[in-house]
Amino acid sequence: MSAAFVPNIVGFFCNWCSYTAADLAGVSRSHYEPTVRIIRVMCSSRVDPHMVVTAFLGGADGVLLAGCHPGDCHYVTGNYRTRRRFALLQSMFETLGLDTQRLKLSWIGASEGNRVGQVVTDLTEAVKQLGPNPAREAMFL
Amino acid sequence: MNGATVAAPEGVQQAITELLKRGLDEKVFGAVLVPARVPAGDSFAWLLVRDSAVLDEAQPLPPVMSVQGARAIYRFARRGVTGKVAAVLRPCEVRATVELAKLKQVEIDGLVLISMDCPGAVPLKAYVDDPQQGDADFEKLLNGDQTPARDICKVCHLFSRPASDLHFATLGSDNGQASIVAGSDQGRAVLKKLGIAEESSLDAWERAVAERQEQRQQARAEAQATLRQKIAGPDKLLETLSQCINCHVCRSVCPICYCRQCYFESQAVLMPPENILARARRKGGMRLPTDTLLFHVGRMSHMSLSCVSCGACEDACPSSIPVAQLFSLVGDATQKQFDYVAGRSVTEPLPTITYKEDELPDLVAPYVETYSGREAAS
Amino acid sequence: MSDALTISKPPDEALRAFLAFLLQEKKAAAVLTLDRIGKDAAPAYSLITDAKELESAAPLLPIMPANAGKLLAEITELGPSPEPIAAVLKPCELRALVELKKLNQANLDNLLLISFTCGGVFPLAIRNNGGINETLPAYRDALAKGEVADGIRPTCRACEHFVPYNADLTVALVGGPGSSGTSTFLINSSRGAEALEGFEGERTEAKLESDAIDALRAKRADEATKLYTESETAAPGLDGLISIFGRCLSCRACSTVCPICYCELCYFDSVTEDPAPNKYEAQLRHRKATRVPPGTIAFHLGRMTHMVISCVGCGMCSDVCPVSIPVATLFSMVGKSADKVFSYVPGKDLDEELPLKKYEVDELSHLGEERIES
Amino acid sequence: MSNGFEPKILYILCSWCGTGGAETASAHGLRYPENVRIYRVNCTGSLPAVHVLRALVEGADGVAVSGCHPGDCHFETGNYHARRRVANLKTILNTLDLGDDRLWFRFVAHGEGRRFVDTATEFSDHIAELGPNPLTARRDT
Repeated sequence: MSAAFVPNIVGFFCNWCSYTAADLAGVSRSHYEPTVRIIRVMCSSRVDPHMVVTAFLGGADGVLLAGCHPGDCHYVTGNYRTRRRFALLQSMFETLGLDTQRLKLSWIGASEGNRVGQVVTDLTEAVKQLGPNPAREAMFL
Repeated sequence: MNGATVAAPEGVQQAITELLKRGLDEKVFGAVLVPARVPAGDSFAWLLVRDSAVLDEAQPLPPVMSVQGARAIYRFARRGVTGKVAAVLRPCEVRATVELAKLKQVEIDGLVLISMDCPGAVPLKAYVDDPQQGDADFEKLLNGDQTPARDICKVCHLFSRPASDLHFATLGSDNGQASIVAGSDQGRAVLKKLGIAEESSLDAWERAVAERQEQRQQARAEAQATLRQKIAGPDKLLETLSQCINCHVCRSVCPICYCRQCYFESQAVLMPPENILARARRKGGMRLPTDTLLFHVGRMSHMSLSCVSCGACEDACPSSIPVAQLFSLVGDATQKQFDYVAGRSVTEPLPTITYKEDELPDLVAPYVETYSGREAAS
Repeated sequence: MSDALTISKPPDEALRAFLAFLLQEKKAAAVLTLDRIGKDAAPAYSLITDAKELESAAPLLPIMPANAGKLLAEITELGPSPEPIAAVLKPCELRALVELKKLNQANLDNLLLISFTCGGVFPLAIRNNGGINETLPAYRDALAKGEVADGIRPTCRACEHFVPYNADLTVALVGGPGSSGTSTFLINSSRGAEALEGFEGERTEAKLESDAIDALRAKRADEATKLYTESETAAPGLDGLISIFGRCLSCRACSTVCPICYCELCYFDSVTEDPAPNKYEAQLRHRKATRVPPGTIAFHLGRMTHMVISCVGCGMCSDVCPVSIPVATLFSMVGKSADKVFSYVPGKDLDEELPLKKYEVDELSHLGEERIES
Repeated sequence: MSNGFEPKILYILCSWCGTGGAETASAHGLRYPENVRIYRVNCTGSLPAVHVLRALVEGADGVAVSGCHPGDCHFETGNYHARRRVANLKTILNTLDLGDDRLWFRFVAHGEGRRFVDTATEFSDHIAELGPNPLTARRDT
């Protein structure tokens, strides 16, 4: 079954580091499975946790939050806040019994073109184990 | 009056579902908005359905009104719909949709409104706590025994023939058939597309409806008279509202209250502490949260002319206040003054946006030539 | 040991007398307390300025028609109160007020905060059949012995913060004299001491913590684990959430009465979240049918991400839900585990910044830095 | 004034004919009772019913509304809508028995100073007979 199942992952990439890294990955032709739909946000802290929830309930099999390494944030403290929000979101998903492995936070520096492919592939494999997100077909959400 | 007749071996629900299925399969309408039982089985939710296979689980006439149909349509058709959408609604939900269309909150031309004779609904809280008992109660309602219905449904005289495109005339018919009355050209067009001819006479049904309407109007007048004894006057009204905790649930479930931000929750009613203390000092004290009476009577002044007395507010009130009976009592009075019936027809203008040059003669206090009472006295 | 005042009256009467004393001595311009205004009217909060009106006051009644912390926040929203206001608050209401202060939604200047060790509150529905009077004696005795009174709300049974923080004065109810006849006011601040100046009662030394309180704390702890592991809201998963919130009417009652949800216009009611026709088209592409109004569970989980870190577990949301969804049980459960991540207790410490408004540079280093060997 | 009760009256006037009537009255040296407070609105058609209710609940013993005669309205239809709105409010107050006779509606033209003063006086006496508004003293509203 997992061969046929192509995960549908939503990626929030911060404009300064992660999105640039994704560009670099494209320019340097590094190949990775096209399962992530990248949404560019100005900073990883722009992503309100309810957006991750909306993506998850909307049917996304995985949600990837990518930002600059701590200390490199263009807005200095953006990724520190994102880190705390993500920790809170993870504990919420855990307490609610939802799959926390479908959520992933990765710091991807602007120069780490190949890390983009690795992170996306890593999440894709994890999601393939879990199978499609049941919320995708649920009618009474 | 003539109508179409369709086979309904397992009753009306099945006949309506059948019509919806054929409508979807033969592309007469693009999608269907219909209630369906939620997975936990303790309530019903509106579903927008495109795949007709899902309709088997749908229940066009649910035993309980969870989300008011017009409120679902408002959230759905506020900015028009893509393609034709059929919606299966109770008569009061059709009337509320018509009011919302006139209030420019719903674009009605993309909708095909399908209604049925309403047997009444089971109280929501009772149903949610014990769905099996609720279903049994609803069976009684279908067979004409009114006792388990909501108080507001027991006195509802507009349970049939709203301004819908298609209406399932079910009252008094149990011979394995159901008749459909087309209420508009669009309704007739749908019947023609589905190849359903309109030849059978419905006089028997019309008589049955008129007779029950007579009983209900009688019951409604009595119920409103007794209610007025119970609540009229400052003491009694505030005694009735003493349980109110200002949670405004009655406003948020009301189909007619469509304001995104209600006046009673906006900055307009927010006061600095000095004013609050001054107000409290004037009366020796002040109930909090405040403005309970102002909220209820103010909401009446905003929407009672469009109140279709669907009972959604009373179903949702956590303090079991007879909100629906209160608002229907006032709604009937204000609508009678302008001889207007909420939701009767899309073309009948809202009383608040029309006027007649020389109306309401007795409103203006009679003016005596010169009033010298004051000078004479002092 | 903190100094206290012992009064030879049962707690309710003593507190009523003290509130009247505050008004007569002009130490408070107004008093916020639970109050039974009409002849058998339902209890409601009242801001009373005339001492004579205090006869109908019932400050320690175990019922919560509104969250008093939210009421005080609404009074002081446009500025601090110009004159002193005394308020009798339950510990969770006091914590909600402190949380709202930290969210810049309330102003505590000029407020005399009186609280008590709380034995839990009955559900609102008890008012509808006037059933509160019969249950009071049994309730007070259970309190005296430090037992969990039966009939109180699930979130109250599982509440471990029933001893108030930040109160100027605390009335000892749990482990207190019960219905015997005396009551003790513990003084926790200079403002409390100054307010008590001249009120008849004899100054003593008293200790708030007592074995009855420890007994109740232990009992409440197992009630909490039982509630958060056995009830249907324990780790529900997606199907569990669908069955819990299936009957939700999207009426927003829970967010309206929630003290922490203070937004003027909730994001989930704003134009951004308004479902346009193409949203339904998109949903119908991979779902056989979609719910109208949409986003029922998205609202609850979304609201949860916004406010659960500050949830004080006051239980109002479950009380007002028209279809009796255990919203408070679910939210307080998630709130408790979220607070554990930052070891934060909402409303406990007035000066501790909100968790999401601060950060440490080298915390949570396990997140985001996983090394992937190519 | 019966037994010394001084009624608090709120007299809502439109700023074209209503206050015009008041000015003409003062031009003729006519005096209206002091306990009548005038509240100027741009047009009686723009008068929200909730303001009248707020007045009746929070302290006014009587509220009167006066605007231009039918046909004179500066905004053409304002007074027609005001007439319907006041009629609607009176029906609500009557049905709930909250004293709909404490709310009057009468047309006053710009030149009718006499009529303005007479209305104010007549209404003030009418409310004096009715006595204080029971709603304003209640603290559970």
